Amino acid sequence: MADLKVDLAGLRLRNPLLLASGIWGESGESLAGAWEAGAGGVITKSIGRSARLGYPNPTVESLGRWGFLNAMGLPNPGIEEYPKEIAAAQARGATVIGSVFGGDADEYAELAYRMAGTGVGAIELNLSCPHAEGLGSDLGEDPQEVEAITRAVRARVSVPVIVKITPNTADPVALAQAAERGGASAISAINTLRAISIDVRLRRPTLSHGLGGLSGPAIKPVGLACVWQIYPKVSIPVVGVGGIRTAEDVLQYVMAGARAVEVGTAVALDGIQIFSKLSQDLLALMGELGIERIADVVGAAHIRPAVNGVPLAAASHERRP
Amino acid sequence: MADLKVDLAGLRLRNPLLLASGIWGESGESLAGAWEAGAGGVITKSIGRSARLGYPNPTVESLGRWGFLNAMGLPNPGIEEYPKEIAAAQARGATVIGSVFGGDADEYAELAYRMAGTGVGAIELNLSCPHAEGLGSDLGEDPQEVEAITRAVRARVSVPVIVKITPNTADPVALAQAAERGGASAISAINTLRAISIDVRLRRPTLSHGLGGLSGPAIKPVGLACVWQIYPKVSIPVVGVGGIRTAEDVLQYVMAGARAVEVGTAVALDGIQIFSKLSQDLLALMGELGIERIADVVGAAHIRPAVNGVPLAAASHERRP
Amino acid sequence: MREVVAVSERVQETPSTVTLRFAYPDEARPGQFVMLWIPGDDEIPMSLSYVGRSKGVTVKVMGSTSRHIQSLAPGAQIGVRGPYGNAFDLAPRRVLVVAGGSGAAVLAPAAEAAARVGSEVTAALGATTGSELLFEARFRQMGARVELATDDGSIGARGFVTGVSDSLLASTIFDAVWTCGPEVMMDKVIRSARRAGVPAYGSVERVMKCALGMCDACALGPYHVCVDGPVFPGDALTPLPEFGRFKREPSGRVVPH
Amino acid sequence: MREVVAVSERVQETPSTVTLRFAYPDEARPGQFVMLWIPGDDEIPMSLSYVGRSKGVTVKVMGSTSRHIQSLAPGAQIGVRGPYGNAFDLAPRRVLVVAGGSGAAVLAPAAEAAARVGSEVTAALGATTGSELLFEARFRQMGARVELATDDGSIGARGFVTGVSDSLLASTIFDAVWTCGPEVMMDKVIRSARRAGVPAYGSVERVMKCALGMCDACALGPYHVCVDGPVFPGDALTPLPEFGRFKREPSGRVVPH
Ligand SMILES: Cc1cc2nc3c(=O)[nH]c(=O)nc-3n(C[C@H](O)[C@H](O)[C@H](O)COP(=O)(O)OP(=O)(O)OC[C@H]3O[C@@H](n4cnc5c(N)ncnc54)[C@H](O)[C@@H]3O)c2cc1C
Ligand SMILES: Cc1cc2nc3c(=O)[nH]c(=O)nc-3n(C[C@H](O)[C@H](O)[C@H](O)COP(=O)(O)OP(=O)(O)OC[C@H]3O[C@@H](n4cnc5c(N)ncnc54)[C@H](O)[C@@H]3O)c2cc1C
Ligand SMILES: Cc1cc2nc3c(=O)[nH]c(=O)nc-3n(C[C@H](O)[C@H](O)[C@H](O)COP(=O)(O)O)c2cc1C
Ligand SMILES: Cc1cc2nc3c(=O)[nH]c(=O)nc-3n(C[C@H](O)[C@H](O)[C@H](O)COP(=O)(O)O)c2cc1C
Ligand code: FES
Ligand code: FES
Repeated sequence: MADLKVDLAGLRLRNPLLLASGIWGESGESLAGAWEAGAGGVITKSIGRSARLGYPNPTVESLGRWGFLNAMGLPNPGIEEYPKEIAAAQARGATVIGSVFGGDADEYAELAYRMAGTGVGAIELNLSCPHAEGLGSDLGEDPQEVEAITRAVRARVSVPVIVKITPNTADPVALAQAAERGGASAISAINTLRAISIDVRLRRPTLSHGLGGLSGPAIKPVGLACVWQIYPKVSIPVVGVGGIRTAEDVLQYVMAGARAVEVGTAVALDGIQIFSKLSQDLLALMGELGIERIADVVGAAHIRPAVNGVPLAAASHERRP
Repeated sequence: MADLKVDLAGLRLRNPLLLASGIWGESGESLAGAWEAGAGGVITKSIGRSARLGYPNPTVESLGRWGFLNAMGLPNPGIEEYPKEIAAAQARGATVIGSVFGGDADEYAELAYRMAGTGVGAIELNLSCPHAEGLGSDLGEDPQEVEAITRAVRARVSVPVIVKITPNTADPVALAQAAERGGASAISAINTLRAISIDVRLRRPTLSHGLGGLSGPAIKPVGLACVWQIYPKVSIPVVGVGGIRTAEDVLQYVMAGARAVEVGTAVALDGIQIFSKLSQDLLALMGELGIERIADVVGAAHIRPAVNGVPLAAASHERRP
Repeated sequence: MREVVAVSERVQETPSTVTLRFAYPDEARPGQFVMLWIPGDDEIPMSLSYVGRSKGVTVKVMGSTSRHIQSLAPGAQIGVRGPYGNAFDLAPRRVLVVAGGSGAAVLAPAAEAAARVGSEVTAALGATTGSELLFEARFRQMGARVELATDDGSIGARGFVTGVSDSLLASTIFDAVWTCGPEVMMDKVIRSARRAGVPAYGSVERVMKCALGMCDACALGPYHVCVDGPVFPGDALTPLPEFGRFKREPSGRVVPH
Repeated sequence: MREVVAVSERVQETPSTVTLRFAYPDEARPGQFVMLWIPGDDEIPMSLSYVGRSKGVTVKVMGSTSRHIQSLAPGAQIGVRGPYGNAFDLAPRRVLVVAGGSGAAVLAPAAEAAARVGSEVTAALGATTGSELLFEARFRQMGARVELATDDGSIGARGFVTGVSDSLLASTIFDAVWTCGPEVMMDKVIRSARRAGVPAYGSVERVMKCALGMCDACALGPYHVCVDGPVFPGDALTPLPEFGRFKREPSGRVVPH
């Protein structure tokens, strides 16, 4: 029987399927619900210093099966209020990862410190929200900021620190390496892609904020590419995020280099049963492919195997100019 | 009767629907065919100094209706051979825009100069191919390179110079402004998104090059966001590219700020009839929405109109913190 | 996905309540809601008060957006997405409908549909004052027995509608109770129905953002009102510590209801 | 979209030609081709020589990839996408099939299908030498009249297969001619058929990359072989200056055929 357990930078996960930040993440009961539905761990909504209402509606635009555009505007009850939600989820046994966002390294460090105080298993730094001026991605696009923020957080907390990076960059590897230099325990990639939708009858963007982030199946090939690029260039584990909806998606991310994955949009598309479904399907697929442990195939697509017995060096395309 | 004519930086187009570079662009007869099928202008395959075979197959991976992944590897017959293809298209009356790629500013300038010698109506600089090391996007991610290359080209040619930028960037505006400073006549955005696809049975990427570029409907919200961001920050026209398949898509790009658009993947999805279909549908949609000329609604989504008679300043979301 | 439609008709139902009608193609069942976007302003959840091809919402003034909606004239463009959520189960033979204020908006189409398939409908409608009674005529037209209550006693019984519904539950046999209104009111109705041995269903409201079961804005205990609701069995609601007591503001912070 | 399938059977048809069979679910018609990917190596176009549920390709050694394909044993994994392109029209009552070398690969399933719906099939098969004659038995099995030609005269008429087809066209009445082989050969066959007043169809090859009508690699005059072909009416082919004379190499550069 295949085994789904993974060790993510010291955090033991019963399976590699994490609830992505911002989905079912405001209430402790929802986090607990996702855990009980089979998630291997649940990541909180990104929490800031004080309560934020977020942008006015419309905050979400559906693209059907392809995914969503959203510009929530980082609504959150603030770090004062939020620990009771975490406690509620922990009381039900959930492995909780606390996500935080801020405006500078000090704020990130302070928030991470307070978040760690709730007993979360790890911290995720949201350095990648594509639609909040001066927060998240505005800092997360600059390797120096990423390194400084990570370092400041690292100095204050002892739990694993996962740095979530943006795909809206020329060089995801530079961001990941900066996080690693700063002391990150893991990288998660990706957050949403900067995107917009416009209504031609109204002649205006359909999200109140104008720009938003694209999530869901449409972005899977992009998230996969970020993981693919980052994996061989860092020595810390990578968590894959973006468009995961099937067990095959999960395994693609794992083979690209992900040790665990996060699932967001699929919760809206398929319901919270997505977690138990993914676990079952993943076990079945691993059985079919003769994979015993997830850990055995992390990054497997980077090793160019001899195919059909013919070593690749002899294959024509490695020879062509 | 609505009018589709547009003036793109001095280049008169019978309609704003250009054939995107790399699609039907290797043979003069194909370019002519796209023109005769109703394109407002045809952009050549990106041409380099000498013949390139491109990457071995698989060079394309289909994602069904969402679009394609491709890593062609910039195959092209080289600037010595290519003028005869352009001549064949021009002989049939086509408005041809010549696309070039190179390894440095001198090479771009030289290629643009020779391309201009064929009598093309404009030059497009491909500074954005996401899967050719040392070419295109590797340079196109750096505003200084973009400015230098554009300036070098500008100095050698008198036809309009369109700079095609990459979406694989933290800041598309910086790239567009760099091109403008360098003397670009227009910006086109976007090229494909860096992406990959992995086969879990074979444990390897499905494109021979590994990384490729994502095109088609899946990337429309991203291309639209680039145009949306760039339009108010430059004073030269913007050409929208990415995922256009319907007249509504075209109008969304136009309202985001595009004066013309390029159509690529839809040619594979719908056939070359896509051009006449888009023209007809666009005229019908413009009629329905009371739009007389494309030029009248370029950037229209940026002007927050009074809606239903209520001026926006009074609307709640402009007041919320 | 969102459609932009034009308002086809505006009806002033009561001094504080306006119905807007519009053509919207998707099929809907009574109890479901849409997200209604006033371009340039907010997008808010609204139950469908008419569920045929020509749909409708019946809006009470609560704040700036609902006021804005009420000001819309026929021809005004609005964005609509949905319908979302679940619906009332139309099986009961004898149904008691208990509406507080604009709660009648969602109960009227449900009662209409039930009446059409042969249910006996009794409606207890409550409002602050007589002129604010919503859809009284509409309930009468579907053949319902109608009982009224107003806070000021200007029409019907003086006091809360729960007084009326309690005596109806005591005197008459029902197969189901449907209720919508302030949560303290619904809480009372549900408890009375339980005592009478009648299953009750309440339509509840929470802040909605995505309406897709994703953002958690509408979390209510283990539920998401946008997909698991808005209609819940009373037995699911009354055990929830937040029901009638707390809600979440748009930041996710828990505040008193 | 691509499927990864396992080779179920390998048949050495002639010293230079091998058939691989594999299960591939999509329906295909005779004349269509697939893109066959040898993981770690190239992906190349291959006509389907078997179009049922168990599909097949029949591969002649041309260079490194075709050699690699031939080396595959049952169980080997290959990537398959398609089928792409158009098919032979199976209407003609009396059809003459003219195959040069591996051209029989695509003509055999077409002739089989035609024979199954009652066509009279005559096959003119050519090869360099007797042992290289492809699918002779298969044509006989479908009840076709078979005429052979080899360059060295080891079996059948000595010389090109066009000699055989020319005399068949002179002596027999056909409703259609189907041909596949070197373009100079097809050009001759098409011209002879035209003189005999018989419509001819040829299956042509060009470099394929996308197989989706996008990349232009397979441009042939105004056509894209991957979507407009690979089967063309002879009257479309012979006027093309490139037919039998030029092709494009993978760079798009025009080179002699
Ligand atoms: C499923 C559902 C169905 C509803 N059906 C109706 C109906 O048929 N008729 C009707 O008059 N009202 C209905 N409402 C309530 C209606 O959505 C609110 O009254 C409206 O959002 C108030 O907006 P405002 O800007 O006018 O008021 P504001 O001043 O913005 O807020 C007043 C109160 O409205 C609520 N509110 C504000 N924004 C939202 C939001 N995005 N989602 C939910 N509540 C919000 C909050 O409790 C707030 O305190 C429904 C609500 C829900 C959740
Ligand atoms: C629609 C179509 C159907 C075909 N059906 C068959 C068939 O049933 N049986 C068969 O044996 N062959 C068939 N071919 C030809 C076959 O694809 C080539 O022989 C094969 O690609 C050679 O590859 P290679 O690596 O062995 O040779 P290489 O050494 O790479 O090339 C030898 C020659 O093959 C051709 N070639 C190479 N790559 C491609 C490519 N991507 N697309 C097209 N041609 C290419 C070129 O003309 C080249 O000069 C078909 C080709 C097409 C276009
Ligand atoms: C509605 C919504 C809210 C989100 N909020 C957050 C957030 O608060 N913090 C964060 O790091 N990512 C947030 N994300 C991004 C997701 O965690 C995830 O990175 C992204 O959606 C891609 O994954 P998916 O395709 O599985 O949804 C949000 C995404 C969505 C759709
Ligand atoms: C097969 C293929 C080849 C391409 N080749 C080029 C190229 O040579 N030069 C270039 O600037 N863009 C090239 N592109 C990018 C397109 O011109 C276009 O920017 C992109 O595909 C997005 O538009 P679409 O979604 O309409 O296809 C290519 C795209 C595809 C799919
Ligand atoms: S409104 Fe977002 S989960 Fe219900
Ligand atoms: S192979 Fe690409 S167009 Fe035919």
